[in-house]
Amino acid sequence: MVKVGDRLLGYATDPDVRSRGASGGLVTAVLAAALEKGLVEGVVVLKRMDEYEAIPVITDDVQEVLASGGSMHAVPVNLAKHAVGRKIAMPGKPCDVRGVIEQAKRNGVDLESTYIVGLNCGGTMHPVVTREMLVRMYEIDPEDVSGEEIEKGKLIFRTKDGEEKAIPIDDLEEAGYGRRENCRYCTVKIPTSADLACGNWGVIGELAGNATFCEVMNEKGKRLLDNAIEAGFVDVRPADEKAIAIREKVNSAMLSLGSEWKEKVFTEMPDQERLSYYMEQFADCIHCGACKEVCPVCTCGEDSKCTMFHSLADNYRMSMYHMVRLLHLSDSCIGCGQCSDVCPVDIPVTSIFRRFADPAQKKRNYEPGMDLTRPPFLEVMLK
Amino acid sequence: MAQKESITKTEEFTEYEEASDPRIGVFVCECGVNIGGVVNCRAVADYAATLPGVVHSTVNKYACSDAGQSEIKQAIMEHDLNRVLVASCTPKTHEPIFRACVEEGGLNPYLFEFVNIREHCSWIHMQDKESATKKASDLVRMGVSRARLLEPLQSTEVPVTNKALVIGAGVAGMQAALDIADMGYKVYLVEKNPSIGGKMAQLDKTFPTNDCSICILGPKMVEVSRNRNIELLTYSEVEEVDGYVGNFKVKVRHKPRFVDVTTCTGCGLCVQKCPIEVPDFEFNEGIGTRRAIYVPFPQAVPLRAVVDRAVCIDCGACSKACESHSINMEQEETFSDIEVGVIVVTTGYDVYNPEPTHDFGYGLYDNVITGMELERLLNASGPTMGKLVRPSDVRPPKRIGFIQCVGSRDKKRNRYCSGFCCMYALKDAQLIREKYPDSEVYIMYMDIRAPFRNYEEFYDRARDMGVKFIRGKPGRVTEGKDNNITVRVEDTLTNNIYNLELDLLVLSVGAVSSESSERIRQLLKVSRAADGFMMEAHPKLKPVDTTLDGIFIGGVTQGPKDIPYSVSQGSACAARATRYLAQGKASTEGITVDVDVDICVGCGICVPMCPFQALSLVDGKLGIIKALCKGCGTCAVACPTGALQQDHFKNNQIFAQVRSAFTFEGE
Amino acid sequence: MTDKEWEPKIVAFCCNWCSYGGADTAGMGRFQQPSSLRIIRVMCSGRIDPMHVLNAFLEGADAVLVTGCHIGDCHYVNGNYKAEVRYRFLEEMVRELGLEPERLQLNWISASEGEKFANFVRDVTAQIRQLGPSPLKPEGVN
Amino acid sequence: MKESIYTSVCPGCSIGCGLYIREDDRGAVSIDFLKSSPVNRGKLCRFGMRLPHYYSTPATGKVEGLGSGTEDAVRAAASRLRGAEKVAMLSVGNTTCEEHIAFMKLAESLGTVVHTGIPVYAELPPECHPHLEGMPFTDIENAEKIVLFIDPYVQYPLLVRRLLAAKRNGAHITSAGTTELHLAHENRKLSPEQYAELDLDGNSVIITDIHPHTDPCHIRQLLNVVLDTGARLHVVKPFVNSEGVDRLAKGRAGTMGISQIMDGIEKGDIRTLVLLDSDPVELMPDTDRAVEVLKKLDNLIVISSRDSLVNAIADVVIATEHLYRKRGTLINAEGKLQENSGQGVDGIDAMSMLSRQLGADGFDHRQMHGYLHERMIDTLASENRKPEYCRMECGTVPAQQNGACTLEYVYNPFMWFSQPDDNDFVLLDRSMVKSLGLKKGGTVRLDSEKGSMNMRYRVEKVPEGTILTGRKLPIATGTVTKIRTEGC
Repeated sequence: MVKVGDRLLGYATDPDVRSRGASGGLVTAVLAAALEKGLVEGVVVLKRMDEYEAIPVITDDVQEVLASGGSMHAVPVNLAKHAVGRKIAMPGKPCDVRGVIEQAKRNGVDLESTYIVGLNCGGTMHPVVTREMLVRMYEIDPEDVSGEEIEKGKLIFRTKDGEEKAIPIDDLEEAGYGRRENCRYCTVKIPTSADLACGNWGVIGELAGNATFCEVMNEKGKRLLDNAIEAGFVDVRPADEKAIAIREKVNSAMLSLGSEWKEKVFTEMPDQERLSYYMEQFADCIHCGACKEVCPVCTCGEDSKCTMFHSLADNYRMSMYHMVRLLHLSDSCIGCGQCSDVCPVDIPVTSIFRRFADPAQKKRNYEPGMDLTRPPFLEVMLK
Repeated sequence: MAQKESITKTEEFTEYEEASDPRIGVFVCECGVNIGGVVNCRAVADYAATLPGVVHSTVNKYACSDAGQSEIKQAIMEHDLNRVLVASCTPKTHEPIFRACVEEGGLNPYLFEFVNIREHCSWIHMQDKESATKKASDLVRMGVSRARLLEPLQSTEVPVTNKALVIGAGVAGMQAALDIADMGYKVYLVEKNPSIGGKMAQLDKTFPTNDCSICILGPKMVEVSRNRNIELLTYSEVEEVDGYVGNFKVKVRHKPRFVDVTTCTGCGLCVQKCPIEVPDFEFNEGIGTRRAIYVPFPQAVPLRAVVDRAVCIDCGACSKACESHSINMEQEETFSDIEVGVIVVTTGYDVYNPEPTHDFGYGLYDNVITGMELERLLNASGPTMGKLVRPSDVRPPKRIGFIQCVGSRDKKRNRYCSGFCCMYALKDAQLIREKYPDSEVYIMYMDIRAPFRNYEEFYDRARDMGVKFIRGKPGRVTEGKDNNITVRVEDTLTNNIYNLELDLLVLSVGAVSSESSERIRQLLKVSRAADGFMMEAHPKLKPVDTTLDGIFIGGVTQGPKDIPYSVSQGSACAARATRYLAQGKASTEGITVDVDVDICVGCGICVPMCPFQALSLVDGKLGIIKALCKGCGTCAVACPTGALQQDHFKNNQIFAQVRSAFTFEGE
Repeated sequence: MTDKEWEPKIVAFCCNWCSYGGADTAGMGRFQQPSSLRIIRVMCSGRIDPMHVLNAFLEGADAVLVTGCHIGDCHYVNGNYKAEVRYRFLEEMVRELGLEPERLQLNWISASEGEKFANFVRDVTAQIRQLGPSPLKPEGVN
Repeated sequence: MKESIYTSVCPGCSIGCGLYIREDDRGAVSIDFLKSSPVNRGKLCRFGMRLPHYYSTPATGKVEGLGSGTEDAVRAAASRLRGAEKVAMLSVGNTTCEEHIAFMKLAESLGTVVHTGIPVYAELPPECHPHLEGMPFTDIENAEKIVLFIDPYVQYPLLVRRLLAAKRNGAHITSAGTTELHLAHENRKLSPEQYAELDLDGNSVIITDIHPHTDPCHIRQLLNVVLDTGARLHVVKPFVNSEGVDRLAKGRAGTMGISQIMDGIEKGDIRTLVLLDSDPVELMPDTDRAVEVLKKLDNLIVISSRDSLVNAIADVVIATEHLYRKRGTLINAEGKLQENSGQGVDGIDAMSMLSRQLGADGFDHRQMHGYLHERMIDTLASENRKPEYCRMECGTVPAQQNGACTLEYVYNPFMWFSQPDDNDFVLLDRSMVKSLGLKKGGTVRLDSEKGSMNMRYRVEKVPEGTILTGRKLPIATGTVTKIRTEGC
């Protein structure tokens, strides 16, 4: 029996799952066990489309769960909305987890019946950008790649014929490749608001590469892990001080890098320039609504106050659609970057949102998706 | 097929026409010259006629007059209007009138749109007729675009609990309670003090007849206590008020008297035995004393003792003395919940207190006192048995001066005139001259205000009785030898500067809104006027109504006034309030909120917004309790989907109004 | 209009019970004001949707005023308090947008404060005359 | 809880945006973003975002109005086609190459050809056809000068980001179309004589589109510019596989434009019409009129995956699966071959069955696919070919009767597939606002000989007297409709 707050090292008992999984297949096994033992009705698995892209799919087939497992770096999508209205267990990057929590605040997700296995995330990469990068920076044919990992600030690619090439992430990102922009300045690397917080940070020695560091964040996490152990799907052992220290070290290194990027991306703009900047950026908007569709904290359906302004009949100087979205969500924006990714006219929606969200959230010291405190704008606490 | 096709198409395109093809009638009111004198109403009406949806547009001299109204009803028939817009004064006063009018004309009252081109236009742009006219046209255009989108609403009727609550048993409150009771309805009369009577009970005589205040009030007090329909709740305070017109739920707190009112006879034996003696602030303005257990005053109703636990030492002397064993030190405060249909607020006032600012040396010099303190000194049943003495040496004063408008008509204190100070000063001056013919009485005033029957005569009588009037507000007040007061004052009529040496200086202090009134005001959410007193619904036409259905204000609660005026307001409140009780029903606001369940995603953001607990989630969708909804619409703002909308202030209505506030250049 | 000083268009959202009454009282008191104001009446300042405020700017408002009852005096318990919370948020947003802060103003005005209302309108109008037309005003609209 | 994911292409236009279609166990369809698609990085326009609606109405097999299975429908079709005369076949490119080839095979056995509905090809000499293809979008991003004869925001939104990229790379962008474009450096309405002023060269790209109602004259003039300046012509087309069907049709006898087909029906030159995922009712500007014309046919046979307007009046409807479920290949505007992940072959099988019943050979997907590859081996991105045609004279330019107002269609995916669209307004310019005395926030009344209606409008810099609409209006009589609104 594990306890809330336990920090453990774990891995799948099934050797096959363990070897296939990125780091010991713990996550896969925990999810499979949850399904097997009827803790949930379904599991969100990552269907690998190719080396650079995996897409979330819901299944109730334990075998499919065990067979799944794609590197999170290749999942530049947010999983939160897949939890809506379902009794499921899911893996999740910090932004996925935060998305689920925000959904819960808006009754989109019932946290009681939703289990989230959080995974540390240093950032994700956009498939197309990655392919370009491989050709331009690595001079590798994207089709030859057999594996990828991050080590000591370097991004390493392995080709099918066994050779490796490593380039410092900083260099890649200076050149406009590497992680998606929002990931670079992301402020949550360890998903502490999940039920279990897992990752390979702090896994060293002979376990490196085939075990996962796992922190039990709450009662649900305990239930989830106990269930997997009882089902005989996973083995765990306590993590030693060294492991814990290293995990913390990696985290803080990541965070400080993040704040540096923040400086770089969010340069001060004089008032009058700001207005024209925003006008210019939104002028190309074709009101497709994709940014709303993907937003993990938005719970509205097709009809909402923002989409009321989808008709371009009024030639406003600024898109009301975006103004309303900023109003409704800049207190809850988690900066997951989906909106920028899907924008057909390449409006940097995320960074614009962060320009509004960051100060607003700081001022009200509200960090969305980290606990169940309701967003300030949405929740006007009554005197 | 071709048929079907074109049909589906046209359906798809009907969205560009307004829902029900609107036929709007526009009536521009000249309001005599109030509007017509500034705004070119003809031009506005002609412009309105060009607006989409407007089928009839005309000018009225007085739209609200019978003629005006029948003209509107006429037009509704003739032009088969389905929307009516009146551009005249303010909806705050006239919307109900015109809603009724269009209803009589056969339209739903909510298909009426009001545009204010008087208060918001002609009266504030008198110098600039051109822009006033232009603005009036803009306002009408905005109104028309809103009118196009108006939807019919039904106001629901709610049953009325046929009981009334009167808060404050001063003379106004007693009058209101008696009248309502006499009309056959149950009344709860709540008084925070141990006895009813209010300020009037403290007065000696009353102007302009100089008859004894308590002698005329006493019988009324007894009448109140005897009236079967009145349930007297003395020494009690209203703690919570909930609900709405016809259905108020009120929580009343009964403070412990430590005396069993049912058995106590008010004989006073206990009082004699009580060893503790403290200054009597409750009734005698701190002049003279009372015991820890006391009967407020001889004519108190109910005539029962009360224990001041703050000073009582639990010696038990009183219980020993009491033959009816009415004293019970274990008594605790109790609460009772009452349900009423209407509420009358007559919480009264406080006498202005010159102490903190030491106006004219009050609080510094013993022989400077307030008018109310003088009342007690002159009162036969007062601490001095009616013997006028001055505080410093308890000797009768020879030279007495009054300073008027203390705390009133003063930018630094209160700007308003308290109305009754001149009269009570004249009264007291007369009483003093009567009792002590050898005394000199000076009244230092700015103006003497003596309206109403026999008041001016009363003023003359004071002159005839040798009261000396000095028109001027004193500058310096100092204390001389044996605590005499020297007042430096310029008579602005003669320009002589006097240094009056007085034995006693009386400050004619005015009225201020009391703390307890303010507490009640906030409980009831009645709005507050600039002077701090409660705000009536209309300064002339609804002097005792409030903006809240079923809540009425009377007496000094609404502003300083004398006894007859307070009494008539008490009766007025009774009359207004009883309308609801007599009808047994009240119609609630037709404007509430509605949710489109197809759009609602049940995010629940709106639920905590409602201060009236009207919203809740019912299996994933929003549910609304209409009776509780007061139609403020704040939840509609919180709703991210727009599924939740406020009737009559729907998003598209507001958008249309805003959009049409602007025009294309040269339009 | 040409020879006259440029008259901005200012949209004011007023609550039915206080600020709208304040505007009425200003009228009854004949407190003369510039003809720049266009009042949108709502039942409670709590009904003033930031969305409508922004929309007013985009439709061509040179300034938008959010007004209501004094805190504690709300006819609906605390609508004005909610209005303020929302307003503060909106204020920050408008600032970040780079719009001059003078163009969005909040004021609590009771039904008896006619003079205050009039002065408010005068002051804002003067400020906006200084600033000139709003950069968000659509072309060819006034 | 089971979901299936299909990798597919957006049917909105020939840009060929990649996307995922998600089907849950209840068969509900939703879209997901195929971020690894090099064409669009998974980004989608308004049309793409609304695909669940588009896919919400599958076709149902019918014979003379009564529902029927594929076999009965095929049998009925065969009996109608046997010995039918004056047969025309239309496939504009709303389905896979393989299905289109199968359709061509069918045409062979009926001794006719498949028309692609675009008149331009018939009007221009074959040696021009190679120049009516798209180019790799990256080439657009690297152009030095770009001239637009389209409104990318409305018509082909996924071109916008390519143009913005080009702009960042220093390209100078001119809009020669009817609307003013935010992304363009200059917006000028040019008459053909003025094209020279653009002084283009080999590093310039002209972007236009050709669709069933394109005026061939316009294309001729652009081809002349290409001839004179060596500028490259990038042609976008309205249907997901337009490029495929055009390349497949290459070298064959000129195919008919949709309007010519409708004329043919009116004249009686066409008595039987076979449609493959092509709906003249949707494609013609005047819906009601199109329906009337089609009713004149002896036989109207529809092979379709969607329950579109024409199905209701067809004699036979052979239903196939939705595009995203089909197994097959699509070619987009830049000449990319894109494979669907679906495995459906209903269409080919049905046509094979039909072919056999008409006494010809049957065929299957594998054959069709093989055939495609031998035909298409040379295709893909058309590099900058030397023009091998001579200057062309243009017919009479339709004279703009001045003073009069005209309602003009700006064709876009919503219009081609008559899908509901938020953009429920017309564009007109300030002078018209004045002359019509329009009120801000009001509507404009449009009167044509067909009737009248009110529309919301947006004020834009559009040519005087022109009213542009992005959606089909019931009062339209053609792509250009004379408007009798007062004040015009």
